[in-house]
Amino acid sequence: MLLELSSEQELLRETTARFLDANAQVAELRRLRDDPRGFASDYWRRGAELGWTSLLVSEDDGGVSSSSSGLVELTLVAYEFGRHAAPGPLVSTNVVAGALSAAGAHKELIAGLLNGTSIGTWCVSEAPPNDGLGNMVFDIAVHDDELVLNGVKRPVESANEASHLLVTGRTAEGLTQVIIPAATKGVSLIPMRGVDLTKRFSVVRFDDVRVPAACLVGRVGEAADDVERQLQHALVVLNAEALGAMQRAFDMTVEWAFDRYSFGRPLASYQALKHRFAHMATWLQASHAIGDEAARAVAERRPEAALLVSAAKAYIGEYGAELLQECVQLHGGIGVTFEHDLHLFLRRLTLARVLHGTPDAHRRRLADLVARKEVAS
Amino acid sequence: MLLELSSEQELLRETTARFLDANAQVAELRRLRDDPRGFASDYWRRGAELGWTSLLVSEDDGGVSSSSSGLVELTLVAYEFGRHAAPGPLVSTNVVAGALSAAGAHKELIAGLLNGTSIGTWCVSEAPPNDGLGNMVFDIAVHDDELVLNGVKRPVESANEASHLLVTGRTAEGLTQVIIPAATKGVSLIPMRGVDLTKRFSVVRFDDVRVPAACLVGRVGEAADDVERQLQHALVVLNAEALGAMQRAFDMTVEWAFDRYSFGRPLASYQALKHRFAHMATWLQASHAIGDEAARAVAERRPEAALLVSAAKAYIGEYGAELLQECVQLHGGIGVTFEHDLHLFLRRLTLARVLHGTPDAHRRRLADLVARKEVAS
Amino acid sequence: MNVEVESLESFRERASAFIRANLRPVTKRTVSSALRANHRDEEELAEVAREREVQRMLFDAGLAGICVPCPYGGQGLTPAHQRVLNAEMRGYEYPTRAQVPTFTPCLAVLLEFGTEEQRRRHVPAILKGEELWMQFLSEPSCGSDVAGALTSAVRDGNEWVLNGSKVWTTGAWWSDWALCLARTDWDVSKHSGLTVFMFPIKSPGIEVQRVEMLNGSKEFCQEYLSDLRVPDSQRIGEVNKGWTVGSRWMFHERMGQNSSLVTMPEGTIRAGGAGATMHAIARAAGKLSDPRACELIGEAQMLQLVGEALRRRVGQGIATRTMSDQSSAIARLFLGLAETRRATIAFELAGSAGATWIDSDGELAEWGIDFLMRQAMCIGGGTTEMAANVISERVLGMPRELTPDRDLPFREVPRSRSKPG
Amino acid sequence: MNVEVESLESFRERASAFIRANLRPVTKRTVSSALRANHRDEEELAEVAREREVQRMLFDAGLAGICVPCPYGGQGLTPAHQRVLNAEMRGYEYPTRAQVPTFTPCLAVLLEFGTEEQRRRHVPAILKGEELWMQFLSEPSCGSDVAGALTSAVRDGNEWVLNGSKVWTTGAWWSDWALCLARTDWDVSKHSGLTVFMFPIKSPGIEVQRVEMLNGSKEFCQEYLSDLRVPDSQRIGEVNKGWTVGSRWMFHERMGQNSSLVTMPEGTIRAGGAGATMHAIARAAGKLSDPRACELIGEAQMLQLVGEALRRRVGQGIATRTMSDQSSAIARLFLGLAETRRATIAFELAGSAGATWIDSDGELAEWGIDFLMRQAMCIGGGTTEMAANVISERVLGMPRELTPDRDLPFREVPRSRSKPG
Repeated sequence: MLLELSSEQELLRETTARFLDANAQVAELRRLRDDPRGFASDYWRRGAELGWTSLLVSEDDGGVSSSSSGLVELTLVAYEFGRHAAPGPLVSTNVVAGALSAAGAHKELIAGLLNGTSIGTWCVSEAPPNDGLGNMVFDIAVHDDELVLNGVKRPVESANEASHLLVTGRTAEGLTQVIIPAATKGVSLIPMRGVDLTKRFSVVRFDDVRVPAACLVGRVGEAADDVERQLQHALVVLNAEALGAMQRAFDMTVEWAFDRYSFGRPLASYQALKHRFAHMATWLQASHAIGDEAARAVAERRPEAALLVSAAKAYIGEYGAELLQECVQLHGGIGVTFEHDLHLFLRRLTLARVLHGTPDAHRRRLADLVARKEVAS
Repeated sequence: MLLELSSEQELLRETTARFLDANAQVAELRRLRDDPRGFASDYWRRGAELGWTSLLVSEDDGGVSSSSSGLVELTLVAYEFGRHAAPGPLVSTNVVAGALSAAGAHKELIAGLLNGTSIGTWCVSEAPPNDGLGNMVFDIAVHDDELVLNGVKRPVESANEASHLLVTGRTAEGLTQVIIPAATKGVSLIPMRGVDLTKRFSVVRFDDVRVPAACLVGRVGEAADDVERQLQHALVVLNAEALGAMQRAFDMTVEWAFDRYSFGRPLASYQALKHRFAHMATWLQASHAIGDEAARAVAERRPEAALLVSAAKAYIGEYGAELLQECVQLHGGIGVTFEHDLHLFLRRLTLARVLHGTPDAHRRRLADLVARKEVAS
Repeated sequence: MNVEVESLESFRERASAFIRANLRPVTKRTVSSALRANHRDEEELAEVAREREVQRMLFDAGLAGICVPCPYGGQGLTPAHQRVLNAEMRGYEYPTRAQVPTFTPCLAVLLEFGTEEQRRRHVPAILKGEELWMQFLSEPSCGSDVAGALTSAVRDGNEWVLNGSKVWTTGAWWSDWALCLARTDWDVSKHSGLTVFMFPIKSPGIEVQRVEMLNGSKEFCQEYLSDLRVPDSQRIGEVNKGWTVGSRWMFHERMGQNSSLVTMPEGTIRAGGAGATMHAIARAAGKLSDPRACELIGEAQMLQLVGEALRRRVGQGIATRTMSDQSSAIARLFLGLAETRRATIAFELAGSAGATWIDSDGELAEWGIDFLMRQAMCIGGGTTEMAANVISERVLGMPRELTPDRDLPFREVPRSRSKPG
Repeated sequence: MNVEVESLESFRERASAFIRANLRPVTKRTVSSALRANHRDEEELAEVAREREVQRMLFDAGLAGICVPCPYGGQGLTPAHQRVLNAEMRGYEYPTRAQVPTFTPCLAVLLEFGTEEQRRRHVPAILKGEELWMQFLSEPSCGSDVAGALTSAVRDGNEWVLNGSKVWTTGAWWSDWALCLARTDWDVSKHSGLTVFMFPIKSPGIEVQRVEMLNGSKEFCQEYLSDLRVPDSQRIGEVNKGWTVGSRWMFHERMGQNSSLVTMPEGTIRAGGAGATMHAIARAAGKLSDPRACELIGEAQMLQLVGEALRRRVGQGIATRTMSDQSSAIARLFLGLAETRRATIAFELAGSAGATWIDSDGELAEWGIDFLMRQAMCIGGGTTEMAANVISERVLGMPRELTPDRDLPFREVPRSRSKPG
C-alpha cells in the first residue's frame, strides 16, 4: 500500500476498514461459505454508499473520479478488502462502471452501480486452453441493427447477482464490447465451485443471444484499447486486494512467531525461521512497491503502464501465494484447519493468482511487450 | 555413488583415485588452464592402461565388458574424475569405443582407443536452436558407394586431439552414423572457449566430406537405437562425473562450516546455514540415488532406462549446479577467487549441466516419454 | 536358535500364489490427492473393514508381520522377504491404514519396550487386523516439540489418571488402541518426567472430536482425556523413562515406509503416477503442445522417479548400516518438498480452472483445493523443519540448537510469550 | 541559519543545461555483466581518469555533493534536489567509481565523525574528484564479522603503527585514500577495542595485491599493512570507540545507492535492460517463439521492474522515516537474489552456448562465465545472509543471534576450530 496517504485517502481507507471490521467478520465469512450468493445485497449497497463503486466513474456520471487519482484510491478500498478477505464483486463492478463511464453512455445503469442497487460484471475470460491472455474466441456477429453473441465465458464473477453483463468478444473487425441485461434470452449460467469462501463465479453460456446495437460499448471492432484499459484496472484492483491479504497473513504469522514457544524459545528466535521471515518481508515490500507503481502508472495512463501492471501481477501472483504458503507452514498443523483464519487469506491469494492471467501468462505478456519495444527500437 | 562396492569395483575406483591424486593435482589443473590440449597424451595413455576406456568394449574386442556391469564400473571411474575435476575425454572416448564394439567393426581403431594411443570423439550436438534433444539437422547423403557429410557439430569434446570422429546425422532414411579419421578432407575445426579449465571443445565443420561406405557404423537410416544407446551411455558417465564433483564440493564446504568461526561460533552452528546444509545433503543423496538407478537400468537395458537417465540428468543438472553455487555462497568471497579450489568443481558441474541436453531439454524428453506411455496404454 | 529360514524363492512363490488368488487388483487411479474432502464417512468405514479383512487373510496365509518374531504371531523372516512381498503385491490392494501408525511406530515400540505379556496380547491382535493403533503424541500446545507434552498422568493405586488433550491422530474415530505419551513428573526436566501408556480409544474418559481441515476433510481427530483411568499394567517402559521410549518411537515414526515392518506394494507411494496425472491435466487443458506444460509434466515425473530412488537408497543404506538411522529424515524432507511442488504443478497446469471449476471439468477440477492444502505434506508426520534439524545435527553432526528448556524443572519452562516461565 | 534554498525547478534547469552541454550520453550497452575479465587495466585507468574529470566538472558547475553542507564545498541542498539530478542525468555518463565507496560510506563517515579540520581537508578534495576512497574493512580471517578485525594499531608517541591485512577492496590499486578499522585493545571485548583511521593508500608500509577471481578479473585487491605509521591526527573518532563509527559506517555502506550522497542516474542500476538483454540472447539462440524462453525473458523483465520499484520505495521510506533505516537490507537481499536469478536465466537461454562458445556467437557468448560468478551478487557488499539477519532482527525485531564473543576479552574469542579460544 502507499507509504503516505493524504488525509482524504486515509479517511476513505479508514471508513472502509471500519465498515468491514463490523460487517465482514470471520464468523460471517464462514457462515457465507454455503450461501449461493456469497454476500448480502444490503452489505453491498451500504458499501457502495461509502464510494466503493464510484472511483472510476467521472463526476459528470455521478462518480468522484475527477482526477486520475480515482484508481489509486480504489486500491485502498481493495487493500482493505484483502485485509478482511471481504465478500463482494469489487473488481468486476468497478471495471464495468469505469468502462461505461469512459464510453459515456448507459448513465442510468451507472447510477445503479453507484448506489449498489445494480451489479455489473465483466464476461472476458474463457476456458482452457483459451485462458491465456488475449486468446479470446468468443464470437459477436453483426446483423444490420442487431448483434448476435455466441460462446462461453468463465469464470465470471458474481454473474448470479449481476443485473448486467459487459461482454467482450470478436467480430470480423476485431474486439467488440456490449453491455446487456443478464436476463437476456439465450444467456444461461452454471455456478462454479472454487477456492474462495465468499467469491462466486459462473460459467456463462451465450446461445444466439441477439441484442440491439444500442448495447454497444464503444465501436464495433475498435474495443482493443478499452479492453486493455479494463484489464489494467482489473489487475490493479486485484493486486491491491492480494496485497491486503498478504500483509494481514504476514502480520498474523509474525505475531505467532513471537507468541509460540518451542523447546523453551519463541519460534522467532530460530535463525532458520528468522531468515524465512526476512525473505517474506522482502517479497511483501517488493509487492507493495510494484503494486503501487503499477497503480500510479495505470492511473496516469503512462506508456509503461502495461509493463508495470503485468510485472506486478506476475510477481504478486507468484510470491504472494508462496508467502501465504510459508505462513501456513510456519503455523504448522493449525494452519491447515478450517478453524484457523489463515486460510481465508490463502484462498484470496490463490484466487488472485489465477484471475485475469496466471503469473506464467503475465511473464509471457512481459516478453511480448519487450519484444515489441525491441522491434520498434 | 554405489552404496556398496564389490572388491573388484573398489579396486578399480581406488586405482583411479590414486592415479588422479598423483597426476591431476589442482596445481596441474591450473597450469593446464592455458594449454590448448587440456591434458598430456601420456597422462591419457597411462589412464587407459588402468582400464578407463575398456569398460564398454566387449571381451572379444579386448575390453572387459563381459557382463552388463561395465557401465556401472565406468561410473566409478567417472565419479573419481569428478572428485578430482580431472582432465581427459572420458565420456566421448568411451561412447565411441562402446559404439564401435557394439557394431562389431573397426577393431584396429578400438585397440587404439583401449591403449590410449588413439582418441575418438562423438560429433552429435548442434548449435542453437538445434541444441535441444533430437532436433538434429546434420545431413548425410548416400551416393552409391560413398557418403557425403555436410553440416556443423558443436560442442565436440577434444576434437583437436581426436584421431577419429563418430558422426551422427540424417539420411533420407533416418539417423545414420559413420566413423571417420579426423584428418579427412573437408573437416575443419574452430576451437571454442568454455567454462571448464581443462576440457576442450571445438566447432567441427563438414563441407562435402566424402567417405567410403566402409565408414558406416550400423546400417544407413537405422542408427536411431544406437544413438539412443550412446546418449544414455554419455548421460550416465556425465552424471557420475557430476556426482563426484558435487560430493567433493559438499565435503569441502561441510569442513569449512566446522572450521570457520563467525561471531565466536562455527558457521555450522547457525541454524539458517544448518538448514541449507540439510537441503544440500538431500539434493546430494537424491542425486546419488537416481544416478545409480539410471546407471543400472541402462547397463541392464531395462525398458525404463530412458526415463531414469533423463530424470537423473534433469535432476543432477539442476540441483547439482545449485548445490555448487550454495557451496560458493557459504564460502563467501574466497569462494569466487581463482586461488580457491571450489570453482574447479563448479566449472565441472556447469559444463555437465549443459552437455547432452540441459535440464529443461530432459524435462521435456520426460514429458514425451510419459506421453508415449499414455498413448500406448 | 538356528532354524532353517525359508528361501526367498519359495517365499516369493507362496506370496505370489496367495496374492493372485485372494487379493483385488487396484483399479488405476490418479495420484492420491492431498486429503480431499470428497470422501464420505461410510466409504471410509467400509474401506477400514475391508483392510482389516485383508490383514486377517494375510495373517492366515502366513504373510503378516514378515519381520515380526514367530512367538508373537509373526513370520520371523528378513527385510529381504519383506521386499519380496512388496514387489509381489505391486498393483494389488493392501491394508494401507494398518501400516502407519499401527505397524510403525506403534507395533515397533511394543516389540522394543513392551513386556512379554503386553507383546503376546497385542502383537498377534495387530497382525490379525483386530487392533488398529493410533499415536497420542502431538498436543495443541507443543507442535514439533512432542517432549513438551502437557497431558498429565497421576498415579492412583494400581491405576493412572490421565488428563489432557492430543491432536493430529488420523482416523482415531475408527481405531482401537492408542499409544500415549504423558507427563508423570513436573518437577524434573522436560525429558525426565514422561511416561508412555497404552489404552483402548473407546474408553470412558476419552472424547474423540473430528478436526475439520480447511478443505472440509475430517480425517484428523483431537482427543480430550478427562480423568481417564489406565491400569499400571498398560504402562510401557519405566515410569519417568518415557523419553527413552519416546525417542525410539519418533525414530520409528520417521522410518515410516522405510521400516521393514511396513508392507508397501511397489509403485504405490503417494507420488505414484505423477507424470501421468500431470499429462492428463495438461491434456484436459489442451496444453499438451505447450513446451512450458511439457516442462512441468517432466518435472513432476522427475520428482517422482528421484523420490522413489531416494527412498530405496535410504532404506537400503539404513538396512546395511552404510547410512545413519537418522537418514530417513532425508527422504522425509525430499518427499515433503516434492509433494508440495507437485501440488503446485498440478495447480498451474489447470490454468484458470485451478481456482474455479465445474464438476464436468474432470481432470481439471479440484486442483485448487490441493494447492490450498499443499503444506500439509511438509507438516504432517514431523515438519520438514524438524527433518532439516535432524539432518544437520544428527546426520552431518553439526552443533545442536540451544534448548533453554532442557535443564529447567518442567513447570518453569517458558511456554509462550504470555507464559515465559 | 535560514538561507533561501534553490527551487527544484531552477535547479533542474541548471542541471539539465550543464549536463546536455558537457556530459557524454552513454552508448546503449547490454547489462553490465558480473565482473567479466575482458576489461584491460589500461581501459580501467582511462575510465578512472575520465570519471575524476567529470567529477571535477560537476564540482565546478555546483552539482557535486548536493546534500553536502556548503562549508565543505557541497551544495547544502536536499535529497529532493539529488533525485532531480539523478533524473536529469538519465542516459549520461557519471563518475560510477566515485559513488560507492567514496561518497558512501567514506564521505558519510567523515561528515559524521571527522574533525572540522579533517572534513575541511578531505571533503572538498573528494567533491573535486581528487580523492577516491576505499574502505579497509573486511579481513581474510573474518568475513561478515567485520568487528572481528585482527589488524592491529599500536600507539607510538604521536603516531600509530598498523599491521595486518585487509581484503575485498575494489580498485584499491587506483584509489587514493583508505578508511581503516583496526584493533587498538585486545584485552577488552570485541567491540570495545576498535579504532578507525584514514591514510593514503600509496604509503610505504602498504602493499596492494590484486586478487584474481575465478573468471580472471582482478578488480579486487588485498592489502598488507606492515609497520604502517599513521599520525594520530588521522584517527577518526575516539580511541577504542571505533565501533560507534563502524556501525554507522556499515549502515552507510548498506544504504549504498539509496544514500542521498550518491549520484545515480535513473535507469542505470545493474538490472538495467534485463528484459532486452534476455530477448537478445533468445533471439541469437533462435528461441523467440519458444514459450519457455518467453517466460524466462518475462521473468527477468519482472525482476528488473520490481527491483527498481523496491529500491525507490525503500529509499523514500527511509527518507520519510516511514521505514526503519535498516530497511535498506530489504533492497539488498532482493537485488542479490534477483541478480543471481538473472545470471541463471541468461545462462539457460544461451542453451548449449552457455558452457562453450566462440566469439562469433555474439549475444550468446560468455554467459557461462557470469553463471560461474553468479554468487558474487549475494556476497559482495555484505552477504545476503547478513541482510537476512538485519531484516529479521532489526526490521522485524526478532531476537538476536547468540554471539559468544560479545563479552569475552577479544584475545580469548574462539576464532576457528583449530583456535577455539
